[in-house]
Amino acid sequence: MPIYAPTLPPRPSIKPDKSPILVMARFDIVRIFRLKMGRFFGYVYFCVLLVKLVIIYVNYLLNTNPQLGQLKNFADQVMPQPAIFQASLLDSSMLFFLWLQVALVNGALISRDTLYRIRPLVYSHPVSQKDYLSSKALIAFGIPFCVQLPFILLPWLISILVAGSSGPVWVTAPLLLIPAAILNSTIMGSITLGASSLAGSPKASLGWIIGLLLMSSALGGILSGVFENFAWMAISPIALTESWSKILCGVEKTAIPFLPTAIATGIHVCLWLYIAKRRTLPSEAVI
Amino acid sequence: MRNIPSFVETICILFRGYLPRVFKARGWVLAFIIMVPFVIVHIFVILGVVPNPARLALELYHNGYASVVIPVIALVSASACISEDIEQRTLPLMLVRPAPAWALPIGKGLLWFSWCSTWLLIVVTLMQLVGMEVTTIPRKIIALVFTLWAQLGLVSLLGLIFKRGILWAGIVLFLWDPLVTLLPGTMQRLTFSHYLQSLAGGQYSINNMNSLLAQAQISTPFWLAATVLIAVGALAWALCGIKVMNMQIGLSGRESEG
Amino acid sequence: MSVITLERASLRYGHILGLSPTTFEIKEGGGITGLLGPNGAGKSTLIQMISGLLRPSSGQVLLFDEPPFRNPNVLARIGLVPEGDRFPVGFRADRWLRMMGGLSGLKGIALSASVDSALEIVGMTTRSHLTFSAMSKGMRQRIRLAQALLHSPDLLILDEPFNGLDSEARTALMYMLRNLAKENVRVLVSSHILGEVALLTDQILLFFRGRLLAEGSVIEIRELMDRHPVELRLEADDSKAVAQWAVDYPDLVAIKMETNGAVLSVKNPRDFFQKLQSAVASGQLSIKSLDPLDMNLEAVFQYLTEDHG
Amino acid sequence: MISFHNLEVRYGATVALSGLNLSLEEGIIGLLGPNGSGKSTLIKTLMGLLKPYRGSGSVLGTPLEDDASFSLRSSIGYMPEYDALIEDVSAYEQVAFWGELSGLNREQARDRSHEVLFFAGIDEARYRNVSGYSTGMRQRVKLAQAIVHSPKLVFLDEPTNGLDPMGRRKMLELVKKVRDELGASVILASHLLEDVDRVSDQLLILDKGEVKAHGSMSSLRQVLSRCFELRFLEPLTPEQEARIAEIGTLRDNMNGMYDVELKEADAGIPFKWAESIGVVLVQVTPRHDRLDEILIRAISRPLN
Repeated sequence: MPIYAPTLPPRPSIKPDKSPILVMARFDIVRIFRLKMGRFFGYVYFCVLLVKLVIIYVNYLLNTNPQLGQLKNFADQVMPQPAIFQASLLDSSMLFFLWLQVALVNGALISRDTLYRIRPLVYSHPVSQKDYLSSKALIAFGIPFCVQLPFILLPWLISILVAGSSGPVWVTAPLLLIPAAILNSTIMGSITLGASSLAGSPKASLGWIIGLLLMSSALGGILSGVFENFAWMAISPIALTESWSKILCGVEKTAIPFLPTAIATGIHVCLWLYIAKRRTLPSEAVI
Repeated sequence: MRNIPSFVETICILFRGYLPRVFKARGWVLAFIIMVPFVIVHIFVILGVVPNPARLALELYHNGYASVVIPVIALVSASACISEDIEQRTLPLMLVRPAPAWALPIGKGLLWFSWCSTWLLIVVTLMQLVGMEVTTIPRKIIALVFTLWAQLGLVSLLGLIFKRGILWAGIVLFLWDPLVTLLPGTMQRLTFSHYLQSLAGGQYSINNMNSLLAQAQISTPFWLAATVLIAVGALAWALCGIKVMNMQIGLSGRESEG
Repeated sequence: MSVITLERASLRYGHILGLSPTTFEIKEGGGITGLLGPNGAGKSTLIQMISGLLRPSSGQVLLFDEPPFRNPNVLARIGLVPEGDRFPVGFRADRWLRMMGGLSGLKGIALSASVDSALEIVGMTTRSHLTFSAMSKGMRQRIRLAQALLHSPDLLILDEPFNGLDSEARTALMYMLRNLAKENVRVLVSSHILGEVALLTDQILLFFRGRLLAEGSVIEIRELMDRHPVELRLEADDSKAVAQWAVDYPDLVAIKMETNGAVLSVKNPRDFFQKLQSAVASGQLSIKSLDPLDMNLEAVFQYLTEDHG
Repeated sequence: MISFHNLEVRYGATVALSGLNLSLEEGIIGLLGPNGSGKSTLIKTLMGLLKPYRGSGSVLGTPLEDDASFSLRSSIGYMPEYDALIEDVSAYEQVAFWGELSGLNREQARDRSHEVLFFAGIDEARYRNVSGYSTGMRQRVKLAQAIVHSPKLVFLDEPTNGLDPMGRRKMLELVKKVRDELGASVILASHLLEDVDRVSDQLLILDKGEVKAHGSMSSLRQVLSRCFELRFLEPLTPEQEARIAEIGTLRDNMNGMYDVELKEADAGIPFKWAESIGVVLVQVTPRHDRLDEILIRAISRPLN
């Protein structure tokens, strides 16, 4: 009849069966989902999405109901051009909230670890810098992408369900808009990661991101005003995200042409990812 | 008996003590924020690509400096003032010294105010290079500097009273103040923009979007507007002093409740 | 006149108790007083009240017979080293010290001289031109110390000054504090590390759960705790002889034999030590060592907190 | 367990550790040294975060030079000096997370998180967010995360920092248990010599990036046969203090604890002397080498 005193468990066999990237990403996601902020954004997105769906349905009614024929003529005048309409599925109001959300959520990803000084501990586990950054990037890129997805797919599905291939949303719209969403989330993700690594706390990183966006927009505004050429707005990441869906949907006269958009996107992504990399080196980790 | 520094002495000590700080990163960021819009515009003027420089200079002044740069530097420099000491938990170290505690906020505030004012002075003076009319320049400098004085005081006070004071101040300066174009006559007197424009003798910047709702601009006499801005600033700093004087601020940094 | 007087001074943070009404007095003159107690015992509340950062909720705190809250006359005479690694970012240490000295009313030559001497005391003369962020934790702690010494205060308050210092710096600091105490400065030290406090202080104030539990020197306090008999280890070649001698002592509570000695539990230790000394001196008893196991600060601390916890 | 051969580590051009030659046995190793002596560089090197510039070394049989040192980290536990806790997550969840990151699978990590938290003495509080924890509890959580994957080597950096006396005693007991029950070696870096003295089996003293001494505690202690520590019931007057010279030389006086080198190694002498001048002795103990003295000898410079 032994007495089982509480002791430490025996040493387990350690066989890493999972990449640390997934472990860290899941841990961060769980924390993010606990934030009360999420509910607010959920409501906002729901409302914006609902408005868009209602517009599509009304559009369909206008097309099919003969009693509304006169209204239809009027609506045809008011309703935007098809390509612009497709692009507006990812429009600026929705992107504004998305920017706000990534500034809040992604901004905290690295800066929270800096604040609580978690990174030395992370690197004391079998985790390389690549793993660490990848796990953060997975979330930083994934969240904006996942939010944009329903804005593309739901109107498209509704449109197909109610009107078949002749609905207001092109059948091929997702093929154009999903790449736009990917590009948008890459821009958002890399900028927020870079700013987050510069800041010492989540609050400061929110400041960094907002400041960065404001300053670059102001700079872009001044430059485009001076040159009377709107392409200078490509300096502003917000303008970039607004631009991609238009370019890919083939809107004829986009504010910023393709080339400046592509170049500015490339520069932004490289610059901010490089900053994030420099600021999270393992050799600087243990104090 | 030990020597106890007076109010003025304390301000001088703080001014001298923190002086090297303005030559560090934050000081240069402020100078940068102030200089950059001008420098960019100036480059284009030199390149000769600007059709109407005189209009551009006014636009730069009103849309650039009056409505964006001043609030931004007020927010940035206010977070370098007394709230920095609270955040770094070094305020208790100053409060256990005999120097009058109510001189602490303004002592530090004056330093950052002077630093930013110097740069504003330089930049507005230089604006004649991009076509600003020389005779209006003194008015325009006074308008910016006095507004900064009042805004800096207000931001510091809010930062001292509220936990997220700087955020509230941001809301006041960036959401409330631009509404000036939409406000009826007397309500316009509750914004900084109104006094700034009264001093500078200019128009509110009107956003295209809001132009439908725009109200007629009223104006306040120059000397009255100047007095109001100085008084608002002075009152804010005085309230900051009173707050610090009575604040039960423990070693943990934040004000201890109770 | 006394340095510190507390008269039923208490402090609450909202509803939460910081310090129960406490009364004690520290008389004028130099010396080192230790503040002891576990976390949350009320030590730092006391320090904040004494240094004039917080007003007592009720009762009175007097320093040099005046309340300290924002009172320049009192504040000019005290120096505070708060706990924690706090420092102004972006400052050069010597410039910061000059500013702090200025805030204490020093000017001109007197200021430079006091900055230099404070830096010398903490051994940072050659490294004072560094910025705080370029310094190690220990160096910053030394600068915080220098900051408190600038205006040669009559009362020096140190909250956990040894945290973050290496053993070299600890020893240097203790040496320095003892010198200050000799120069008529009253030093108030709070610390977790009992061994150091025991070596340093001539008087301790023991706090527990927001209450002042005991005041005095270790031996005095230990003698007051008659619930716990004093345990002594006597080492001797002939442990039987020790036992035979000890059983005759009327206040002997227990005896435990060991291979080369015995552990005795006795009441009324004052009397016992006298008897033991006479016995050894007269050759009646031969021992190799006498070790009071629980007459140290650690034991006193443990007994007190257990009895009242 | 750990051996270095002529190891040199640099940060850019500055030499942080030079010419390290040593081998350490299993057990609790006290790591001592002033600030800036290279302790944290050593820990970084042992974890494979810094590569040796020259020389070689091995930890737990894994050489430091090659990439194997990466997987080595799953058999090492690290408890940082400062508060490295994820504030908005419960203790249980974060310990499980660290376990998973060390290569445990999810279920294992969760079970072991409970077990090590019991071991560390965090009971119901484990489901609460760490932000409300006291310093003592925080240190325990930090210890728990360092041992959740049953490492073979645990670095504890100032584990008793900020703890009150009771907390320190309990923490040191836990450290001993880590050695005894887990069978792990412990490297204990601390500025508190008392703590190192109480639990360590071996010592490693670093100064200016060099090893000044290493070996078992007993081999480093010197025997001081004629020195005794004396304490008296009442504080001595200066005249009485002066008369200590009659029985030997006074080496030190630490606040009433007199360190005296007697003329003969006989404990009876002080008793006779005390009786003759009318003071009462409370303590007469043979003095043994204290850890701070070992440290001073090793880094061979005076502390004051």
